[in-house]
Amino acid sequence: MMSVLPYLVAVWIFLAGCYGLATSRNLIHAVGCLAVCQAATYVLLIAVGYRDGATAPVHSDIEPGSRPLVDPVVQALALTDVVVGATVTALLLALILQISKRHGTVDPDELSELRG
Amino acid sequence: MNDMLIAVTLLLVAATATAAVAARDPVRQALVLAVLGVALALLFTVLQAPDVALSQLAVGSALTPLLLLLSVRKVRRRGRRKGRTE
Amino acid sequence: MNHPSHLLPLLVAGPLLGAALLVACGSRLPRAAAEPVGCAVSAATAALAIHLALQSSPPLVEWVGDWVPRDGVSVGIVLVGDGPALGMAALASLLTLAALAYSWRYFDEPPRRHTGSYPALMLLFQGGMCGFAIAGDLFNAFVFFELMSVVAYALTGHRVEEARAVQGALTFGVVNSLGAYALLMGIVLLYARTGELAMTQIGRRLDAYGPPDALVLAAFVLVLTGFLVKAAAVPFHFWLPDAHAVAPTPVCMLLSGVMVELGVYGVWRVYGDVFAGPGGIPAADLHRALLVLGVLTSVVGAVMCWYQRHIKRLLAYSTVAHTGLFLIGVGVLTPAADGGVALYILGHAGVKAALFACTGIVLDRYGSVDEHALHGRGRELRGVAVLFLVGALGLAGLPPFGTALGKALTEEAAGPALTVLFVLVSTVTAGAVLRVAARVFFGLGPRPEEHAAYETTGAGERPETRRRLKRVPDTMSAVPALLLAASLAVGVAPGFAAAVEHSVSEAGSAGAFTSAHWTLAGVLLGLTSTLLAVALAALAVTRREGLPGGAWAGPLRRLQSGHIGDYVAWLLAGAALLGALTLPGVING
Amino acid sequence: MSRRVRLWLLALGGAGLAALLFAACLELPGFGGDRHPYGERAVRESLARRTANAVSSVNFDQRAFDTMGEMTILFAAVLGTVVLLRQTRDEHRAQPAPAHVAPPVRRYALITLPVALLVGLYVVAHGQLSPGGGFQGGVVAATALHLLYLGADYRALERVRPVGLYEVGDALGTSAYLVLGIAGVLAGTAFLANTLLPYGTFNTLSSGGTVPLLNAAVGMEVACAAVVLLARFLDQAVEIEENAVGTEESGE
Repeated sequence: MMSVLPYLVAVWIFLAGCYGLATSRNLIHAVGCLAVCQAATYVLLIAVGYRDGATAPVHSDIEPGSRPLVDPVVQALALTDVVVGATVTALLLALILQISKRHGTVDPDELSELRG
Repeated sequence: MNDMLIAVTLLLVAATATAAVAARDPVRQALVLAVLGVALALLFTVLQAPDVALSQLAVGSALTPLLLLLSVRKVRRRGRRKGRTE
Repeated sequence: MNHPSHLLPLLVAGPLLGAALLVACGSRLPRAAAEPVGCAVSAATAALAIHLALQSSPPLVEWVGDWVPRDGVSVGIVLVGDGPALGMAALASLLTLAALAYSWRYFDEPPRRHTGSYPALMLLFQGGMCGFAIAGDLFNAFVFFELMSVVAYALTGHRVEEARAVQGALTFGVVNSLGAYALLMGIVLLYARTGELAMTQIGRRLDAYGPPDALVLAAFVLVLTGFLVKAAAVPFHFWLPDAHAVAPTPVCMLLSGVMVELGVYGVWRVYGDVFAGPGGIPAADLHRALLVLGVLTSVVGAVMCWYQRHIKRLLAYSTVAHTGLFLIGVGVLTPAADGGVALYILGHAGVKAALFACTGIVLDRYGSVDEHALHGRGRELRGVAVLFLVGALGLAGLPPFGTALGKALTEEAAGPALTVLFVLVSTVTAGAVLRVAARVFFGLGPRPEEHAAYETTGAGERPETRRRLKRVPDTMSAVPALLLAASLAVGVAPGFAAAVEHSVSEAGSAGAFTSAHWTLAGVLLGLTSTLLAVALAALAVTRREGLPGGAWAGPLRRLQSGHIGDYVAWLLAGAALLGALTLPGVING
Repeated sequence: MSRRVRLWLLALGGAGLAALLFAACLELPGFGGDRHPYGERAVRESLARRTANAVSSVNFDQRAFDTMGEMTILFAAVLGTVVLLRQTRDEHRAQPAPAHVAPPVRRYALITLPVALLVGLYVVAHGQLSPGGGFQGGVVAATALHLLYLGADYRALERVRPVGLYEVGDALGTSAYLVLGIAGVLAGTAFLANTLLPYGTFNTLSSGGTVPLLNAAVGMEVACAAVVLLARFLDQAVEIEENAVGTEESGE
């Protein structure tokens, strides 16, 4: 069970975020759900790089080669991913502020300008 | 023991993420997202990823919820002004 | 003297540095200086891309940071400088240059103390597209995929005072971000299996692992979902008309001309490098998946295109339709078809960007892009009318446009049944554009009747220039003319088509060489679709009541609801569909 | 589409995708497994270049090109936010009334501020040695500055935070990173090649060749970027108001 649990948690978070995104009644809430979707990618990345009994890939207080290390590559990728997530959130929120000014609502059900 | 700890943190993350989706009010959601950020940071620490944990703590539990709250404030403030003039 | 491959990263770093410096000098730089700087940087990058493309046989390979592989493995990031990669980078750079030239002193209100922000965003967009084109590392491709997406959202919503613009930009942002996260999940799955990130390395490890299983299938579905969202394949396409119809015209030229095509390119690149081997997805399954999605995309795009009255939205749907054709071409999986698609993309980029540019002139002159409201008002714009008409004929595939050559080559590789589809789709989309030309610029036919339908009209759009144009600036009319000439050159320049075809087959895994040239059948097919398009447009223009078949297309139009929730649901359904289409080979394999 | 149809479609697509991903999870190598070929190579190379923090070595040396893209994304998003949240013609700035701050809050904020700022800078400076680096430290420092909003008021914050300067800092940080990369090409090796500087002594501040420099550039960029982002949103939330409510819908 433990050997797949982290992956399943990541899948669960992704799908839960998608559900929230599709059923959201408030665009700010939808962006929050998008952030949840992205949290799934962090969990998956870090879970893939984990190794039983290993320590963090930082040599400031351990002797190089003395202990097994977890994968530093996925951690670097996750760092990138975290920053990307924050920037996308900021940009989408900026757009939502303008939507609220121009349309007077942030409910996706009430936005009907673009269709057909 | 370590496995238990990982499993518990994982379930905590899953539960908080679900709660963040279920919280339909954006203010409450922002707060739950801040908790999710802390939970993720905890998970990453347990999984020996202190670098990611640190940035998740800074970005996920401080910056992102702050931006969300500021946006809610702007939208609500607008709504109130509009309500007054009508 | 540097080896040319060391110059590859400059295709990305150059525009990015230009953008950073423009922002750094932001408050001091007058507008008249910021825009030429932007043009110069993007032109220099275009020149570099072309220079490298000319040396790309055999393909260039660059390990950034000089992390050249030892014992066949490396810890660095690899960049690929083969013909298709550098061709896409050159196309992106040239179109950015065209868009910047077109928008010379264009927007009315550069944000206060941020005069350089618009050219800077365009340069960032260019850098992102170039980086994506030359990426040989899957995660690096994701990073630049995100860069070009993020810039594209900001550019789409640039006119923040327009209600539609900000809504379209948000839809674009949410759907594409979700697609990007799916792509990232797929990359992580591949990393977990193979422990590599360079595309060719992943492919090799997958082959060594054995026949494909559920993990490979899931990774394939997730990665393709990301790229197909960008390529706007049905049912991932809903964001495209909403975004392209509202983006500023110069941005539309880039979005429709090259960004969407980069999604198709991503599919081609990833399949060839990662999934083509025995450990990947069997060719028959990819063929089935891309064929089904491509046919759906081209038909839906063509039908929706025909029923639009918002001219920019009409052009956006025609991009959807043509992307479907590109996907079919890639799905045929032969070097000849790949070469045809490459030429088609080049020709299409010029024609489509020119059409958008002409529409932009109309918008800035009359403050509307509504086909009905503009009926006959464009008579005075003689030059623009000619350009628009020529663009429409190019879209139909009139020989000797590059579109016609590319289409003919793809048709020949795809077989007779698909040829019919190619002819029909180009007929309908070009027919719609010709109809617009006839009504707007020549005032032909009666004014169409208004009836309340489920649609977006093009009325109430604000001009993008400082004030309504009295006369058309030279830059704004020269750019579409040059773009059309370039599209023509793709078809007629001696040796160009053969060179493209050669570089594409050299880059593909097949390695078989074909020769590209005009055939009698290709010319006849091109003429047929052009004539049919003219006939269709004539038929539509002479009718007063609504367009034929409107009731039949109603349900299809209702799907395009503008609701983000709907689009997200479609995205998940599309991913599931993609999985179902690819499943048989994995079960049997 | 009606809500009901959408839910059905979502359930259908979600179920299909869930089944596919579930099957894929079962095929993934077990959690905590031993095989990480890329990771092991990365650790080896980071030691060879005397960078104690392998994650920083991957970020700023081995895969420094990714980091370049990442910081550009941040830069682009900040530029995009500045453009999107600009003050439009139908808006004006209202001076927010100085808010009353409870003395304990003020004291807490004013004491925490320098501490948090220092922590941020420390985290940036030790990026190649200990967990942390430009990104984490930059965000911490930028957020710390905003404790002023909590502790004093908005106008005090505005005085110590000339946004224009931070925008320039953002752009200069990005440029510095790019220039360091191009220096490699000019020196005749590859872009972003970490061969220009000596690698130094393992586990000291000046170890790792160009890693500390790139790290510092990123730290500067991220700190400035986060300040500008927060400033733009605060601006919208506190200062910018529309001129006449209810007229903008009428259009032209």
